[in-house]
Amino acid sequence: ETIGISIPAATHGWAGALNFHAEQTVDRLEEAYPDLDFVLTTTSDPAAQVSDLEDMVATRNIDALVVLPFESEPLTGPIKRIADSGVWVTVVDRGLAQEGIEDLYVAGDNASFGSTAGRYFADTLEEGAKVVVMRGIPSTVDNERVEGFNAALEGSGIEVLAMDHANWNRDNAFTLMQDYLSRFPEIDAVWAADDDQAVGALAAIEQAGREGEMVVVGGAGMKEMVDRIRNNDETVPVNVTYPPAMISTAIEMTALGLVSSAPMTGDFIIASELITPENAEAFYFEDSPY
Amino acid sequence: MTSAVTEKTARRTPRRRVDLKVIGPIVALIALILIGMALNPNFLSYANITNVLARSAFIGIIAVGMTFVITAGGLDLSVGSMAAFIAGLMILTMNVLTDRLGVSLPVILIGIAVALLAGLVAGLINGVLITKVGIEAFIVTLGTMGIYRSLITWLADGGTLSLGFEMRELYRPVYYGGLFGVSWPIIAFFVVALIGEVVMRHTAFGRHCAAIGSNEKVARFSAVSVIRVRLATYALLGLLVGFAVVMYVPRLGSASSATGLLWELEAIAAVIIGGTLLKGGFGRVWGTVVGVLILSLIGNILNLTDFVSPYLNGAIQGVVIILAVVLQRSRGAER
Amino acid sequence: MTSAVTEKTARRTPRRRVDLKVIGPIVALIALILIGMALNPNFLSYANITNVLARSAFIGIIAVGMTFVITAGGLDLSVGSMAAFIAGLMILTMNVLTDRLGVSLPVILIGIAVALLAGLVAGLINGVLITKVGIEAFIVTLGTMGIYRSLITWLADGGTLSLGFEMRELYRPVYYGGLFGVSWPIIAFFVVALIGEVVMRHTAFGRHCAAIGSNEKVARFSAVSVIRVRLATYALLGLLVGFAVVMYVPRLGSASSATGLLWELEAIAAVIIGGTLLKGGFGRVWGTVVGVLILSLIGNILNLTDFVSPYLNGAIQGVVIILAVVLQRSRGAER
Amino acid sequence: MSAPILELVDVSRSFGPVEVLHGVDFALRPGEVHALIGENGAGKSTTMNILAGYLDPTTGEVRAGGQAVRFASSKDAEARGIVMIHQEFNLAEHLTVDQNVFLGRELKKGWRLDHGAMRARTEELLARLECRVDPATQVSDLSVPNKQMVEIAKALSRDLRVLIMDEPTAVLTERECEILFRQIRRLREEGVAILYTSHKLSEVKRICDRVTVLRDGTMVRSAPVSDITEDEMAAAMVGRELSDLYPAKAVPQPEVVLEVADLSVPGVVEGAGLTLRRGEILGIGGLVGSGRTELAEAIAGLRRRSGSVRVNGRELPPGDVRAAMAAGLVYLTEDRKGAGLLLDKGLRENLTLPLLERFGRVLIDRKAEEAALDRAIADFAIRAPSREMPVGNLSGGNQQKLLLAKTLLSDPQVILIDEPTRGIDIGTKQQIYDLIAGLAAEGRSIVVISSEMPELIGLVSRALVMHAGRVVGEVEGDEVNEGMIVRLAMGLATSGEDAA
Ligand SMILES: Nc1ncnc2c1ncn2[C@@H]1O[C@H](COP(=O)(O)OP(=O)(O)OP(=O)(O)O)[C@@H](O)[C@H]1O
Ligand SMILES: Nc1ncnc2c1ncn2[C@@H]1O[C@H](COP(=O)(O)OP(=O)(O)OP(=O)(O)O)[C@@H](O)[C@H]1O
Ligand SMILES: O[C@@H]1[C@@H](O)[C@H](O)OC[C@H]1O
Ligand SMILES: [Mg+2]
Ligand SMILES: [Mg+2]
Repeated sequence: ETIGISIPAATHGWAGALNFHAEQTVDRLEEAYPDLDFVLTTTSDPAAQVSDLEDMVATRNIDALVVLPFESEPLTGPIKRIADSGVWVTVVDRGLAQEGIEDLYVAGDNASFGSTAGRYFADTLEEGAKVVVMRGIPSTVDNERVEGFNAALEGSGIEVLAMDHANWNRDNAFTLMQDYLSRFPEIDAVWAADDDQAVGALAAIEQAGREGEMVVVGGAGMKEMVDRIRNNDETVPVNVTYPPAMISTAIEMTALGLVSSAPMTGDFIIASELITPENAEAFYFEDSPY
Repeated sequence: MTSAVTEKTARRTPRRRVDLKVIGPIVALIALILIGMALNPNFLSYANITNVLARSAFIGIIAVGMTFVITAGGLDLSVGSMAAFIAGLMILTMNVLTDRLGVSLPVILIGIAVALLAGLVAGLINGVLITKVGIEAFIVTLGTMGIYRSLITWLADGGTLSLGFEMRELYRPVYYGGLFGVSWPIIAFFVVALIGEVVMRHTAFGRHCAAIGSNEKVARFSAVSVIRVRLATYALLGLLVGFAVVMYVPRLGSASSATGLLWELEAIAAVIIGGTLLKGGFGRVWGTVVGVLILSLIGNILNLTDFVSPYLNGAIQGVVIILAVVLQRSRGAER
Repeated sequence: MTSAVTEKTARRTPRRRVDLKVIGPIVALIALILIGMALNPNFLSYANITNVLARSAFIGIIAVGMTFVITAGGLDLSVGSMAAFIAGLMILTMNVLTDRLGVSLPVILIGIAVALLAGLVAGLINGVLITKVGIEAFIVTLGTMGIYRSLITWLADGGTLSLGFEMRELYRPVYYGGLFGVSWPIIAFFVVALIGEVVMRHTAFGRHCAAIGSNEKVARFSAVSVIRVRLATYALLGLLVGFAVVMYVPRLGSASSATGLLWELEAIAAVIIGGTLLKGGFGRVWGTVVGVLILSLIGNILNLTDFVSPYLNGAIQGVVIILAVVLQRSRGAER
Repeated sequence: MSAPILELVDVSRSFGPVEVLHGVDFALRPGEVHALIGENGAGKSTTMNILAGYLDPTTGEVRAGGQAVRFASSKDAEARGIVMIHQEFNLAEHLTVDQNVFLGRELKKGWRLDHGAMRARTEELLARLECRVDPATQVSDLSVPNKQMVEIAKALSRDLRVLIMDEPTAVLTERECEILFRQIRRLREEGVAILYTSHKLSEVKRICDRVTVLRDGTMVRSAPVSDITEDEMAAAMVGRELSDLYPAKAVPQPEVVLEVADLSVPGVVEGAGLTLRRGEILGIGGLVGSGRTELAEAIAGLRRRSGSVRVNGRELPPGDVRAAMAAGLVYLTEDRKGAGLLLDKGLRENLTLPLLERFGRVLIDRKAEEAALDRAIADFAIRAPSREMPVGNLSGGNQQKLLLAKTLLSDPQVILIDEPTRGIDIGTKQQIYDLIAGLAAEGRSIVVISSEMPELIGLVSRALVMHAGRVVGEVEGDEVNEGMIVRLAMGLATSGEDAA
């Protein structure tokens, strides 16, 4: 039996880690279940992803599909048709625009990703504190997170000085942070919303010699960030999880469903947790590439 | 003596070279097809062939227009973003109209009209800036590329613009339906290509494009309206981008800042692989069609097997693109 | 008679037209600086100026090389991916060496040598395929662009390659340090630009590039080694990409598949904005420098204010790029 | 005398600050062949461009059929039957012959191009010109004279009332010239007004009815051809009496400096050989397409070849221009626009291009370059309104002089000159002949390829004749005469034991 896996290409750190985990899992499962075949494709835009799905159905006779939709809306129709044809469908991370299409949903919670960070600021910063925000690639994921963040800050008296897109990219984040630092003499916190962005922001802050002045909260639990947290780094006190390894969970559950016919349906939401110096050890994975 | 001279002149264009140029891309295409067949028995299945051809239609239709632009010595980097922007505009319009007119055919027709018109206007804007204001095509279209990409992001508020669900169902057949088992986008692509081929080879317009691309001054001295023809190539390309969008929207029912990403590079690559000269002066529409199919097939074949790490897909595409053109290099280093 | 002739000959062409072409990009740059000053008092601060100049260095160094390639009638779309790949290679090498040699200067020096060598080789590969095998530059470099992008993704296993922490600390000063308060990347950029300007205007190599871009056959008949000069432009560009990477790696100490994305377009845009002709035959290195600064400043100014939705940044960049060139359009629609 | 069909009335024209035409009055009449002659840069092309609507006069007016007109473009002029053949080719190189002939006025069947009709018409026109080029040939593959024939065919395909030709015979061999003259006579009989420039005064004398002389942008004389001798024409152009056109013939020294044996270029030259002595001027004659240019290019390292080329006994590697130049052998191209000069660059850049290393080891010494240009301008009497101007804006003859200066800059010992005086006025021609003779007298050796029979005869004491890619004969001394050369060139005779 064949499982098709379609995920976004490794265009930035988190997606890269996603790719890594997917490949690892496929290798592992191919050994564990010699009867299972896997087809892994990666794409860089929604239309190409639809093409990949078409190819899997037309030429690879897949029995199950694990898909992380590049975007929800455009993929909903095509995935629905695949599901309707009797193929098992597991959707990962970015949900579809219509309920009830997929058999299994494994996801992080983007709203909680934003609100966890927002709540942390609301709890730890004083009223009138100033925050700058780095957004990701313009997308629904990014929108949901920012909404969650804004909602959590509401009524806290914390001022958001600026929000610009750094596209989940280190270089863009470095540049943007440099410019934030020139523009605002006083910044108390940075919500970098993604650990690649946090890396860029930290480098800019260090360059400007303004370490101590502000905290930086990234997201997704990159190894380096967790390491700083467990070492009580002043600038990086916490992080919010959004494990790229969720793809492994999704593939494993799907494979298990196929070989064991144990029903694996339903939603499997991996909530975003706050990583703090206290619990950091549990989130540090030496071998992880991310 | 006269006869001796004639003889030599007649001998002059060695057939061999011409043939290689013509055959190059076709050989590459056939090689890809053979590889596909060897790798997967389903490669030639009706479903797979339909999929590949239908999804080639967007780039294909655009690349046909691009062939004219490049033949006339121009370039257009904005087509991908333009497609995204037009798709967004079309969806917005249709959603607004659905509220008023309900889920009905007129909404689709107006949507289509909006897409075509927007394409035409966008093409004209590029064309006017290039021909009348006189800015380099590369700069103008690099500029409008950024502008349209921004505008779609802004229209969609950073997210995705989606056609209402029922509307989408009504419009779907334009991509998924067809005639005698041939789906509409395939029909549209081949009709556009056929017309393009005829226009390029058998009309004054096509001839004038080549003349302008070959030597603008000569064309001007020969009473060719250089500005008008150039402008027309951009307008035509814009219109075809609009037409491609008309096929694209029913496929995904949405538009976002990721729509049409890198289509410009793919379209230009298809044109060049097909044998059209990047510096202008000679264009070949059927070659472009072959180029588009080559590019589509590479992607398809990579999905047929899992020989290679998906990370390396791009590398294989790169190698095949270069190889496809090596086959047709004519004068080689002499050039 | 001869004296009358000489007298006539000594007169110069009218200044007016030449001036507009020269002044165009400078006017645009000054306008941007004035806007920046008006919008934010920190715009002219030492820190901001340093930031903008230093971050311009990568694209700037590459764009200087690109000026030669384009002047000689070529093009290189692969520089962004090439940079990413070289950065990856450099980091891998340095990490491996650190295990053997410890955190030491030799590791840095070998890393630098590897980057420069890899750049040179990558440039030579492009150059050989273009000049000796005779494939269109657009196709070759589109192909290698895909190949290098794939290779870095594959080297990094989809993720990010990072320089070991201590090594990074040792190497950091190459980006963040400087001389008399001017940081190294700025110094490097200006040295490269200065040498580039001198080479372009005052050496046989620069003259030959312009001659080849203007008319390859005339150049060949004038005993210019067309192939060798062309090849040299690509090799030089590759070397400069390597050099840019040497400055880039110490900044964040990492490389990923997102490194250098779209640098090729930015570099080409800078070259064209600076007044170099895309079709070749005329190049201006200082113009390229101005072009690079214009592009950097647009981004900087947009980050320093929030007039407009960040979604629209790209649109503003597009408009400014077009405007910067409108200022220097010389013969306008006549062209 | 019939009424003028096209006139210039008190026309002046300036380029920037420089006025190049001063108050010219000029009229063309139906059925008359009118010659416009003058030195290089006198303003002939400018006058013609104004007449044909390619340039506007700065002051004064153009009259067509007695009425003042303003042509918005050449298209307007063409609508009145005014057609011009330019001094430089105006052909789209990527297009085929028939596509060029009908460019802008394609024949159609409904909306479709009528390929058959255009091909047939082109064939017909070319046949009329006795030019056996296949209409489907791409123009870039044509030889220079054939390109000119295509230009003529293109003009003839128009509805002609006025035909303006700017030095049409400069790039034609005698045979093609004769064909052209026949067409001119035919058109004259049909009542077409013909304006014609040429630096070949004998030609003017033979085929023109009237001649107008321009000097430095001013009309100095206009008279029926019957009223003026060639010498008077030359004197009016140059402003002084001209002495004998050709210098004394060079006397070669025994030493052989260039030895070419069994040289072949696939498809164009077969087994050609020649020897050249120190101080010798050797001619090469032949018809269009006989392979003279290819032979010279191959010798100079500009083409792949087989066979051997020795300079001073040392073998030159094939296809290596620099090696040839280093050995002191250079080639001056017949195609100055396509292979000779960078039209968008200034005089200085063009002059020094082949020899930049001579002007500074690392950095180019601009002053030395300027000095070299000063010298070239003086030595070759180059007339340029400005030395910074793109050389494409120089008059044709001045471009040729600059090209000569450029080719001779490296102080070569063996010089292959392809059509040395193409487009050069008679005064300058004399200078160039003197120059060539002077070079030979200094001990340099020269090969002159020329389609102008008098030039060949006047200049050389020994000539090779090529036919269909082979050297078919060698003539020396008295044998260097028109009859002999033509018969060899046409493949009607063979001569000499060493004929290949
Ligand atoms: N576009 C231009 N810009 C500047 N100067 C020009 C331009 N065109 C022609 N000239 C100048 O005008 C003068 C007349 O040139 P024209 O081409 O009419 O000479 P001509 O008589 O045709 O000479 P030739 O016999 O060499 O062809 C020359 O000095 C030439 O350099
Ligand atoms: N690029 C080319 N490819 C193939 N054949 C060519 C090419 N260029 C020229 N020829 C042909 O080679 C032959 C020699 O041409 P060429 O014009 O050099 O002869 P020529 O003796 O120098 O005559 P002339 O200089 O008077 O034109 C002709 O048949 C010509 O058409
Ligand atoms: O690609 C996204 C990643 O960068 C972000 O951090 O988490 C969600 C993903 O979809
Ligand atoms: Mg002239
Ligand atoms: Mg010749």
